[in-house]
Amino acid sequence: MSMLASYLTLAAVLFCIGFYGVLTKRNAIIVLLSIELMLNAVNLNLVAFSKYGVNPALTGQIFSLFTMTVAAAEAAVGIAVLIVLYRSKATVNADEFDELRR
Amino acid sequence: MLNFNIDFTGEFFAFFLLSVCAIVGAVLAINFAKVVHMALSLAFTFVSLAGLFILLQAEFVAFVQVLLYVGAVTILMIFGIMMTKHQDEEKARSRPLLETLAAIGCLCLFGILFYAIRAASFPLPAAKLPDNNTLEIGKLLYSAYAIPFELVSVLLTVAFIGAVALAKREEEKP
Amino acid sequence: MLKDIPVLSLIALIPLAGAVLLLFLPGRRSTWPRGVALAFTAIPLILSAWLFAGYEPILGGKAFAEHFTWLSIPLNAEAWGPDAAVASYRLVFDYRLGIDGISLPLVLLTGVVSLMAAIASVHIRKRWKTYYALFLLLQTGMYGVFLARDLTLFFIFFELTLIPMFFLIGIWGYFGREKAANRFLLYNGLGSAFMLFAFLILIATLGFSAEAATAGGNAFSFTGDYEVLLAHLSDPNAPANIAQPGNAMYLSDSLKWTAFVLLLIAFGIKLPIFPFHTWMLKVHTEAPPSVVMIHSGILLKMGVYGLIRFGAFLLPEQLDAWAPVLATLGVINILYGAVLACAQKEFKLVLAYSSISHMGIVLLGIASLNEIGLQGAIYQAVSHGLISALLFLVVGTLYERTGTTKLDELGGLARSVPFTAGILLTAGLASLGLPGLSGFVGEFLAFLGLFGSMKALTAVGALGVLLAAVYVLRSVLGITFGPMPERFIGMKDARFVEALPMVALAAVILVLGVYPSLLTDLMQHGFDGLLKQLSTKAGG
Amino acid sequence: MATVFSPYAWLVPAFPFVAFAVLTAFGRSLSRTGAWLATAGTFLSLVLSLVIAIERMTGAAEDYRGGYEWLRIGDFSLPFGFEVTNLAALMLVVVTLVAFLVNLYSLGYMKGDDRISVFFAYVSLFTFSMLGLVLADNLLLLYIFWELVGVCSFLLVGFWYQKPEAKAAAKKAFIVTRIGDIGLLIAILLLFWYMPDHALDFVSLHNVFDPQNGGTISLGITTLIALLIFLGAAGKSGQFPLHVWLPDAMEGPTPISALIHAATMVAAGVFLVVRTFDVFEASQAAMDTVAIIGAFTAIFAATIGLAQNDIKRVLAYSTVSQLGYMMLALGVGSVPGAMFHLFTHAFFKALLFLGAGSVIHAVHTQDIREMGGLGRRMKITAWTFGIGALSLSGIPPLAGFWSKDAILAAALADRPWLFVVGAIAAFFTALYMSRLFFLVFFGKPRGEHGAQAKESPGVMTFPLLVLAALAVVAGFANTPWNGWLGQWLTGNAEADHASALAIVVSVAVGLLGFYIGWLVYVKGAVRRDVLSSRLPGVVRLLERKYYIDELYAWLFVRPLRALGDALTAFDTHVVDGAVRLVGAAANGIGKLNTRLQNGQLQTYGLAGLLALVVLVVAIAGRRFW
Repeated sequence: MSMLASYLTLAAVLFCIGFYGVLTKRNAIIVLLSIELMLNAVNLNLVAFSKYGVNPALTGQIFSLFTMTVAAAEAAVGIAVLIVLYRSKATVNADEFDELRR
Repeated sequence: MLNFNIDFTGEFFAFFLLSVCAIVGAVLAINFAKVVHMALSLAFTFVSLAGLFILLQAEFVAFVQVLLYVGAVTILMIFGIMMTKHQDEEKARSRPLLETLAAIGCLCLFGILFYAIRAASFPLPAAKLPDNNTLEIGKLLYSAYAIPFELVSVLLTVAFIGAVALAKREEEKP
Repeated sequence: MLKDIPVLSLIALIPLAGAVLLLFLPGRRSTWPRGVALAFTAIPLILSAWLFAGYEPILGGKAFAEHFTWLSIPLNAEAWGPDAAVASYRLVFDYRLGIDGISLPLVLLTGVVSLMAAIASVHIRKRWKTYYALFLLLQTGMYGVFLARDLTLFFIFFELTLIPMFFLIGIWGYFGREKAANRFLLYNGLGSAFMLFAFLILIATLGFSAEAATAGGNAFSFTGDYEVLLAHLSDPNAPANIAQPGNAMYLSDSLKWTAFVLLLIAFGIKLPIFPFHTWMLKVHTEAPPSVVMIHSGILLKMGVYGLIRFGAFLLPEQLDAWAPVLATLGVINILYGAVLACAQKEFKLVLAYSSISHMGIVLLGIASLNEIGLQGAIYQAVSHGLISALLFLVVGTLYERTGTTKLDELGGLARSVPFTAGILLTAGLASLGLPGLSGFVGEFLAFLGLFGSMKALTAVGALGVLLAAVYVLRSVLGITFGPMPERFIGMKDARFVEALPMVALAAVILVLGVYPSLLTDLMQHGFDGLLKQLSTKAGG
Repeated sequence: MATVFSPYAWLVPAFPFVAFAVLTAFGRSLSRTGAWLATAGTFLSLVLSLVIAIERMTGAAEDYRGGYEWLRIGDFSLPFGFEVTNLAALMLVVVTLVAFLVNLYSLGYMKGDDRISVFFAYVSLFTFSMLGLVLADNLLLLYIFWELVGVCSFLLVGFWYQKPEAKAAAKKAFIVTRIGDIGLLIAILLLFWYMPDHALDFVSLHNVFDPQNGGTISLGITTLIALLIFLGAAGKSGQFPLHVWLPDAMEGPTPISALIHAATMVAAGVFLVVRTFDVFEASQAAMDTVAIIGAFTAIFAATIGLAQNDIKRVLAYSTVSQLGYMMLALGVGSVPGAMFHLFTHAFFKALLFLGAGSVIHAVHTQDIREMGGLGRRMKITAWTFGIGALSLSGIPPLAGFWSKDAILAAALADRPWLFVVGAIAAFFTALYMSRLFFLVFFGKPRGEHGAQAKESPGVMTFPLLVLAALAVVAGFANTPWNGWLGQWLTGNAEADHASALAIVVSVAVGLLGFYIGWLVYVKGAVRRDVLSSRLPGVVRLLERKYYIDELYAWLFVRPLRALGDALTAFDTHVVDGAVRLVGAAANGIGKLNTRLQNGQLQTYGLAGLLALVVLVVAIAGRRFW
């Protein structure tokens, strides 16, 4: 048994915590951050497989780099959207954004 | 059952320490009352993860992790917090049903994932990663992954322009 | 000459043409729509009468059959495995119309009742054009149901009756009309879903056939053609009858049972069989009388027809095995309906429950599975159609004048409207099975048929005849006899346009009661195939 | 001599039918002409019936049959036809004669009614149906006419439909007889499936149940069939326990009571048993039942008749009692006795009813306590009524004596204890008839109308005279020393039951009954209330007709009503409730889903997460079972 299982378990824990945060946190910024946490858990998986996978290769690491880049872009746009929302509704509480119902 | 059959090597100790840090950071982030504290404890998790990346022989990724997450994303978030009216504290109006269900769902999901991990058998790696993998990554990025790399840069540009366009205060119409 | 024109298609589609024509005519006043509707309702009746005259029971109406392929959808051959010898799989929809001793009486019934209902539609006070267009559309559906000889086609026509009916109830009904219409649609939609499921089972098994080999290999097709299904049913070499592992087309016993129970529920809702009857009560009380004439007179009979046509002919063993169940359901229907009819305070509800009771007799006839009982079932269906149409016609006429159908608000009408009261009494007597009127013949034949196999059940069911006397007399005498309330003084008796369909229906009821051979002669060879199949199954 | 007229027997019912059709179609415009038309139609029938009867009496004893196929299903066919036998010929004469006289009478009686044409249409329809019943050559056709006469009876009982009592009586008449009809119907079904070739005609019945080729149908089934037929007959003929409708049926016009509820239709039950007598003969149990029910009904109804105060009801119970006699006769195996009594009873009971009608016409009440002293004012009515009453009481040499004597003699020969019952019933008969007669026609007028009462017009008294004559002479058709009628009917000279004891006893009880009546109601030797003061319970029991109606109401009507209400509740709450529950469930799920759609992303995410978990568990979990 290699360390792979341990890394994967850790990633699963982080992913679930992140998911929980996404589902329950009121503050939209924390929700965004929780999403980053989930993405990080995925990155951990990718990198762990890159080392301990059947065919170790750098592809996993490169993938994680791309993920991070996209995550950065997402964070930037997310914050921008939040600020716009904040301007119109004067709150960043996720449970007060119910535009989807309208 | 939880017999991981682990060799108590140095790598293991490092892993153990770092993973405890990561989990503690994440759990604290969920439980803190103040938004800034949450953001900071998540930053702590990100740093721990960077350590784990180093353990996994991904020094470049670890570097990017620190640079991007700790340096950029967290700071961005903190700016976001500053720019919005945050009541600092999570308000008392809790949603017990949602939280309970979310906890149950996440625990179930973790259970499933854990079961899958435990059930799967991982063959030993056939080869080792090249030692100088930062160099190798660089080579790969500019050869095999050149087009995705360029696309990502375009994406980033678009994202930043978009962010600016979105966040820019619209001029009041007369 | 009769053989040269597609008379069946004409019967089924002329009302549709009328409906289309109506769309181009002015609908400000009732004259035009009414005229057109009457004309286009009368033509199919005349054609059916012509059919009646030219029908020969021995031929079983083969002379009139119409058939061509309507749609042929190629199926993906690869899905069936890499068999090089297979050239094509096709799903074929046929347009097949036919007539035999079972459907012809019902077609005639449809013609008569529709025309009478059209004449009786004078009570309709608004939106004539829409009303008559829907009315004609409904007729196309009904004729189609009785004429179609293809499962898919039958289903389409069956559904076609639902839509106009929904609007007819929902727009022109009484106070609870929307609810009644909804309930009607929901129940019948559910029934149709069951029916479709059963039909798909049958098409996928019995409907599978290998056509002649072509240059590219074998050609296979799925079809809902009723004649093909019947042929496959008795053909031991048909794929549906070969129990072989890997034969996906094998119609196993469990599949047959599934299909049978589905069909029983589907047509049981329509019939209606207890406990699926509550929708009918709403329709009977809320729909306008002319629509109830159609509904009680014809639409319920589609359930009877479907049960015999598909339940009995395609799944005879299942029906045979379940005959006691059907008979028990029939007896429950008879007694339950009758007892409830005795307790109602609203005349339309009395009639609704009496319909349930009478349809129980139809079930008894079907359950008998001999020629007498089956003919009795059809006869009873036709006769109940006529009688209930007449009764609702009278109800409509009375409601026009008194503004109520509550039994305790009515009374003594024999004095103020003697003609209508007389017709009501006649219809009531027909309904309780007075010999000399058509109701008796159907009842008698159904009981006679079932008595051959299930004596005790029949005897219990015969109690329904007694209860029929109780509820009919209670309600009819309650309306017509007794002292007349003052507010009914000076009421006018039925106008000519109301009296005409009353007299016509009463005359048909009388003629069928005095000379039943008129109808039974038509059915003479209608059940030959089924009975032969049952006897060979029993023998072998 | 060849049968010349019998092939045209179908014309006998045809005349009244034509009259009915014409009256129904043009009735309103015809009014009184229509009434005459109906009478004329019946008269033609009468003439033809007489011709046929005479033809048959003079030798041509061949039974005639004719008909057509009514219904054909596969291999079965149900033919309809008519059959002229001596029995049928006799019944034809009885029916047409009484019908004609009643028609004539009604011309006077119904004069003022504005629905006179409807009345005559109904009467014509009834006459047609009754004649058809008589001529029917098979059980099914008989059943059809059987129901038709029932309907006519119903229509005529409810003729004055505005009276709530008439409405109730009509309903009761129809429903109670229907109970019997269902018995008959089931008997027909049984016969259809057990008879060889599904034959239902009387000739086949006769052949199959003939003791010589017995065993075709097992004894149990035979008994069942016989009892079911008897149930039908009991319904129609007002035998206990289905007698309750007949007295109530007196709400109809009096001529109708005479025609339908005394002379013809109620006798149809007896006729039916006679027609299917072979079935009964094959089963001793059935015979016993018929005899016992008959005897019981005879004495039971006679006792009720003692305590009634409505002139027509007394006669009605008398009819029930006399029909019981006929059944008793059949039960002891004497077809001639039954038919003979039917024959004579038709005349004298019709006479009594028409006489009662004449009285009612004059005094406008039916309560005998308000009559009295009418004998001086209505001589013809009084005399003819007296003849009828004596005939019914069995005073020789009137018709009733001979027929009753025949029955009692047969009973004595077969089962003496039935003879005793019959004799007691005969005593009661004489008693209530004398009570009725003396109360109505003797003494002083007690009602306000009694003093001004006038004799009825000739059109009403003529039938009375004819019937009175018949009530005198009809008995000589079959005297103990001249069994002509019995021989003619059954075809074989039956062993004569004539017995001196029977004659003596029947004369004695008849005279005794009449004498006591005279003592009480004319001479006043015994106070009238002697019985009611001594035994109030018994009198009350008789006045209330043994509480049978109340018992039935308690036993059948109320449970049915309660069951109906209970099932209504079941239907609306359980059956429909289940439907509504399904609807409500769908609605509830919809509501729940609406709550889920609160527009918050986190809720959606949660739903997604839970769904994912469920999905994974469902897919991955499959390997565990």
